[in-house]
Amino acid sequence: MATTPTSTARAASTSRSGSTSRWRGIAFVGVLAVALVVAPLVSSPYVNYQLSSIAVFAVAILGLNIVMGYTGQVSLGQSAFLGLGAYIAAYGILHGWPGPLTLLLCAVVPAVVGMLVALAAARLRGLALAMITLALPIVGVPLARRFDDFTGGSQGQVVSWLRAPESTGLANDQWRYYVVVLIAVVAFVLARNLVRGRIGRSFAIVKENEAVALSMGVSPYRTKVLAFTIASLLGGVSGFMYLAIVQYTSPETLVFATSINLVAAMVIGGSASIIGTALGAVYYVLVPVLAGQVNSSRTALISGAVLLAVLFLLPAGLVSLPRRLARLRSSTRRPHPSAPPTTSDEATHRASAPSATTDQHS
Amino acid sequence: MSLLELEDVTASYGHAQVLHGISFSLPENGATGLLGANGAGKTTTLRAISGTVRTTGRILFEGRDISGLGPDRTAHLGIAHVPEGRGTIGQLSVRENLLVGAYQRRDRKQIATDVDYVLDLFPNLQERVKSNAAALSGGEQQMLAVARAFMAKPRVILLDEASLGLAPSTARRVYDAIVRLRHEAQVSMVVVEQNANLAFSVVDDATVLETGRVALHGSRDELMGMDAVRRAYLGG
Amino acid sequence: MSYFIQVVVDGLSNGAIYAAIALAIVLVYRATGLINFAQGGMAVTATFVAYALTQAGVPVLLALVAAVVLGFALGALLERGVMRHFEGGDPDTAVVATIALLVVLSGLSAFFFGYEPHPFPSLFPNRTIGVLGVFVSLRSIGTITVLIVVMVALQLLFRSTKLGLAMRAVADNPQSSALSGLPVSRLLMIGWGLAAALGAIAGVLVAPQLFISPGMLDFVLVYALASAILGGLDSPVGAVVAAAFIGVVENLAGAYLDFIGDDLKIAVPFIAVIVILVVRPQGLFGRKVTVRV
Amino acid sequence: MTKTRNAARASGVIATVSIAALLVSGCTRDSSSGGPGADDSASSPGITDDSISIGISSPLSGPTAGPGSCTIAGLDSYIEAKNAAGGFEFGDGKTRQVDFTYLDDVYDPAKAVSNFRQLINDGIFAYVGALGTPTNAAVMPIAEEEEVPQVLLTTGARTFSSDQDAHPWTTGFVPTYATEGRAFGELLAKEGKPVTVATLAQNDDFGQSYLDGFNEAIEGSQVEVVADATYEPTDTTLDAQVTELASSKADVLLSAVSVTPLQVGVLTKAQSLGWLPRIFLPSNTSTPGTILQPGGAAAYPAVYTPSFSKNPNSPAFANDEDVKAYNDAFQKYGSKIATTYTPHCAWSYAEGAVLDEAFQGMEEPTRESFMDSMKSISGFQAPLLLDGITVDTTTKDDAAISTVQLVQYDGQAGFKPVAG
Repeated sequence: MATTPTSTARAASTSRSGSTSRWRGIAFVGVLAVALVVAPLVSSPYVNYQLSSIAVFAVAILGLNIVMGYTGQVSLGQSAFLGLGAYIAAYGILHGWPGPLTLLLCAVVPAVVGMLVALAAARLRGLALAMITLALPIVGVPLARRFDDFTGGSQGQVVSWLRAPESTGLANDQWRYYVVVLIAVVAFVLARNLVRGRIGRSFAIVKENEAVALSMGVSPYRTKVLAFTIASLLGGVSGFMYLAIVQYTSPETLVFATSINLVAAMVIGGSASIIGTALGAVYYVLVPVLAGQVNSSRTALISGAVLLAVLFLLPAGLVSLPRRLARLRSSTRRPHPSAPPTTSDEATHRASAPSATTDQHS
Repeated sequence: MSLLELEDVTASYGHAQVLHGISFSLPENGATGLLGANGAGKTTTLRAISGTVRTTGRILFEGRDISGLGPDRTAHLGIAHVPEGRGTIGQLSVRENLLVGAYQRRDRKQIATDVDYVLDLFPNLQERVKSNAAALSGGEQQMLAVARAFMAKPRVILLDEASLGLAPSTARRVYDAIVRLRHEAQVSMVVVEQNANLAFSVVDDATVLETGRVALHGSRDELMGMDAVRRAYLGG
Repeated sequence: MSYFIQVVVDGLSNGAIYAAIALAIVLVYRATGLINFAQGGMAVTATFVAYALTQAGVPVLLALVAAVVLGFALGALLERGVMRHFEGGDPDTAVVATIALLVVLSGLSAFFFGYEPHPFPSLFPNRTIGVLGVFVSLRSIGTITVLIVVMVALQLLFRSTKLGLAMRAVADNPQSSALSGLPVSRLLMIGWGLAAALGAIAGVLVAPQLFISPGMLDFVLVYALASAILGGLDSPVGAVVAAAFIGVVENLAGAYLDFIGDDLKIAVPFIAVIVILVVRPQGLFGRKVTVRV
Repeated sequence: MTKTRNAARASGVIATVSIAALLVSGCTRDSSSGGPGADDSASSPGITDDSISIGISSPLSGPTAGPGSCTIAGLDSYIEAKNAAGGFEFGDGKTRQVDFTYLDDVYDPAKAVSNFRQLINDGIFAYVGALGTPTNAAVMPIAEEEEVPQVLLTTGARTFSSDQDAHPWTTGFVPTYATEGRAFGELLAKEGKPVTVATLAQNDDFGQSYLDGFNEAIEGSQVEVVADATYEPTDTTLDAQVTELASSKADVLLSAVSVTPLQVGVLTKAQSLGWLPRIFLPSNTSTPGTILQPGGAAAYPAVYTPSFSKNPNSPAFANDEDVKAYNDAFQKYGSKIATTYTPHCAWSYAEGAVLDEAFQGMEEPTRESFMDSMKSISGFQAPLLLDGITVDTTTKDDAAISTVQLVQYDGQAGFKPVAG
C-alpha cells in the first residue's frame, strides 16, 4: 500500500475544506495572540504564575518532543538541562550580567553539554541511551551540591530579578509573564519551522528507519546529535524562564522525577506535535493543581489515575482529541466493531512505509 | 476441495477499506501468485488470510471458515505467513529462530530433522547458525524467514515480497530454494511478488489485483502470454 | 588491608541489593521488551503484601510465598487489564503507561501504609560473622545465595526452555512471533506475572535493609537499571556481575578517591557505565548485534 | 499532519482547558488579594469578624511525605479541636474559627511557589508551619514581596530565623540544626577530658548546620573530630561510610542522618563491625519504635538525642494531660492526614498552640498586628514541649524554640535525662 489509510483520510479532509481551514487557522492564531496578550491584564498574580509556568515547561517539553517525539530517541535527562539553565541564569543575574547575554548563555552552554553527551551516546539506542540520559540528573544533583560557590549548594539560590520597569505600568507577575511567553512563542515558532523543514524530515526518517535514512544520504548519528543538541538548548532556555518566574533554584530543580514527569506530559500532550507540546505543558502544570483541589493527601494517586485514564482514552495524546471525537461520532452513525488487537493503524503505517519509499525509487 | 478459498473478502484499516471483495482459491499442493501495483491489496490479502487484519466475507481453509481467527490460531491450523520485511527475530540466533518457528510442534525428533533439512536447503544459514538474526545479510534474513515458516510444518506458506531489497542474484537463490521447498516438502503457497519473473518460477496460476479488486485470473502461461501483463509486471 | 577487604565486602552487599532488582529488570525486558517503570511499583506492592502478612503474624517465608503468588497475579492482571491496551501502538505511550502504573501503585501503597518507612523482618538471622577482621552480615550472605539461585534459574529459563525462548521472541518481535503461532498475549501476561513475582522476591530480600515504603526502590531502581544495562540486558549473569561491579567500584571510589568523596561516588559507576557502553554498546555480557542495512 | 484544521481543533482544546483553569481558580485581577496597599479597609485579607484562614504547603506525597503529612496533621488536630471547642480568642476581643487549607508540594520548590500563590489567591491570612528548606527558601522572597506572614516553619535551617530584620515576614519554629549540634558539643566539652569524635552528616544544609553548631561548641576543648564522612539522602546504604568511620575507633559517633532506614543501618552496621561508640542522634531520627529498637541501639554504651517535645507514644507520658489532649485530637482529626507518627506531628501540634498565643495578642485584624504579636511571645510553655523548654519569639536571630534538652535512651521505649 503506497498511501496509508490515515493519510488518505486526512488528504480527503483537507481537500474538502482547504481554504476555509486556512482562514480558520489564521483566525485562530489571531485569537490566540490576543488571548495571550490580554490574559495577564485581567488575571490574578496566581493565574499569571500558572500561565507562565505552562510557558516554561512547554519549552522544556518542546525540546523533549524534538528528541523523543520527532526523532524517536529516548531521553530521561531533560530536567538536567532545565536545572543547568536555571543555575547559569542565577549565576549570571547575581553577577550582574545583562539579561540577553544570560539568556544566550543559558541556551548555548546546555546545548554544548548536550551535544557532547550526544556525541558519545547517539550511537546507542533503547535502554542504553535511556541509561546515559538518566545519569545526567542523577549525577547532576550531587554536582550541584558540591560546587556550592557556583550553585548555592543545597540551600539553593534566591534570585529576585526581572521587576517590571516603572514605565510599563505593569505588575511584576505581568511583566514576567510577557517575558517568558515571548520566549516561548519564539521557541515554538522556530521549532515549528524546524520540524516542518528539511531537518524535520530527516528527524522523521531517522525515527522511521535508520537503514532507510542511510540509503537516502541522511546520517542517523548526526541527526540524533542535532536533535539532542536542540533538546538541550531548549531545556537550558526553559531553565532561564524557570528562574524568571520561580526566582529560585536548587538541586531540586533538576531531580530525575521531573524528567519522568516531563516525558509523561510530552506523551500525554501528543508525541511529534507542536500543539501537543503546549497541551502537555498545560497538563503538567494543571493536573497537580486540580489533584490538590480534589484531595491534597492523595495527589499522587489522583495524578496517576488521570494519567492512565488519558492514555486509555487518547493513546495518541490530548492533541488527538478532536480526531477521536470525530471518529466516535462517525462510528455511532455506522456501527463498527472495535479495532483489532494487534493491528492499529499506526502499526500498519509503520510497516508499510519502507515499501512505499522503496517503490518510489524503483 | 480447495485447500484455501477466499469468497468476497473485504478488509479495512480503520475507515479506509482496502479490499473490496476478493475471491480466489488455492488447490491442495498448489501455488498461486498475487500480482498488482502498490496499493492493490496484495499484502492485505495475505494479512486477511493469516488474521492480522479485520475482514468480512468468508475465508475457508480445509473447508472451515477461519475468518476472525488471530494469527496464532491460523498458524496453529497450518498457515505460515512470511511477512514483508522478513520479520525475523533479531535478538535470537538462527537456530533459535527456527525453533520459534516450530513452537507449536511437539515432535522433537522430527523438529531436529527438519532443522537439518532447512540448513541443508540454505547452506548460508548453516554457516551462521549461532549468529543473531539481526546480524545476517538481507538475503540470509529472507532465507531464515522462509526456513522459519517451513519449521511450523504448515499446509500453506504465505510469501510476501521475498525479493524485496535483494540483489538479483540473491533473490534468484532465495526463489530457487523456495521452488525446491515447494516440491520436496509438498507445501502449498500463496506468493506476492513485485518481480513477476520470480513469481512465475514458483506459481501455477495467479490473480491480478487492482485497487482491492480482482482484475484478472489465469494460469501462468495464459498470463505470461498477455501483453498487458507482460508490460506491467515482466518489464517487457 | 582488612579495611580494603571490608570496603569491598560492603560494596558486594550493596551490589546484592542492586542485583536483586536488576534481575527483575532483565526478566521484564526479556519478556516484554519495554523499559518498565512499573517494575518497582509491582515489587513494592507485592512486598507490602508480605509486610501486611508478617504484621498479622505470618512467618516471613510463608509471607514471601504468598507475595510471590499474589505478585504473579498482579503482574498478569496489569498486563491483561492495562498494558495490553497499548501493545502494538507507540512504544513511548506504553512506557508512559508503565510510569502511570508506578505512580498509581505507589499511591495505593501510600494510601494503605503511608509514606514513612517501616521495619521489615529479615528472612535470615540478624547476625554478623567476622573473619580476620572483616565483617559480613548473614543477611548479605543469604541475599547473595538466593540471588545466585534466582540467577541460575533465570538463565535456565531463557536458555534452555521453550517458554523462555518464546518469551524472548515475543519481546523482540511480537508480530512475527504471532505469525509463528506463539500465543503472544498469554506469553506477555506470563512475562509480567513472572517479573512481578521476581519483584516480590527482590523486595522481600532488600526490605530489611531499606525498610518498606512506597518509595523504597526509587533510587535502587536507577542503580539496578545501570547494572542490567551494563550486564547486557539479556544476561542474568551479566546483571549480577555488573551489580557487584557497581557496588564495589562505588565504595572504593568513595573510600580511596578524596576528590570524589562520599557525595560524588554515585557518579563513578555511572561514568564507568557510560564509558563501557560507548566502547561496547552491547554491555559486558550482551551479545553483539550488528544491524546490517 | 494536516496543519491548520487539526490545529484549529486542538486549539479549541487548549482554549477550553485554559478557560477551565481560569474558572477553577475563579478570579480576576480585581478580586486578587495580597499586595501591599491593595486594600482600603483596615483589615488584611483572610480575616473576618468570625473567621481567619491560614494555609500550608508541605510534601504530602513522595519520599518526604511522612514528616510532611505530620506537619499538617498535628497543626490540623490543634486547630480543629479548638474550633470545635468554640474557636480562637483574639486580642481584638472577637472569637474566630480558623479555616485551614493545606496543599501538597512534593518537596518541589516550583510547586511550593505555585501553592503559595494559590493560597494567597484563595485569600489566606498567613502561611504557617511549612516543612522543607528549598521549598520555604523559594517562598520567602514572595512572602516578603506580598507581605504575607510565613511563620513557625518546621525546618531547622538557619536562613529562616537568623536575620529577622532582613526577612521580617518569616520565622522558624523548631530549633535550628545548629542548636542541636551545639548541645552535643557542649555536653562533650563539659566533660573536660580528651574525646575523639567521628561525624557522619547529610550532604546539605541539614548536615552542615549540625556540624557547624557542634564545632562551635567544641572549639578550644579537648574534643577532637578524628574522622568525618557525608552521605546523600538517596544512598542505598551507609555501610561504606560507617566502615570508614569505624576504622578511626572514635569514642563518639555524631550521626546527623535524617533518613530513617539509613539511620537504622548506621546503628546496625557500627555494632556489627565491633565498634561501640557513644552515639548522638538528631531529634528527627531518634524515635525508639522505628529507629532505636530496630537498630539495636541498646547495645551502645549511650545513645543521646536532643529533645524538646514529649513523645505521645511513650509510656512515660501516658498520663500527661497535654499528651491525652493531643491523642484525642489526633485520633479525631490528624489521623486522617498522617498515618504514621513522626516527631513532626507533636511539633506541629505545639505550633498550633503558639499560633493561638499569637492570635490572643493580636489587637487588630491585620497581618502587621499578627506579626507584632507573633514576635513578642516569650516564656510560653506550649503543650507537648518538655518541661523547661519554652517558646521565645523575641530574639531576632533564632527560631521560636532555641533550646533543647539532651536525653539518653533508656534501652527500651523511652528516654531518661542525661546523667550528670
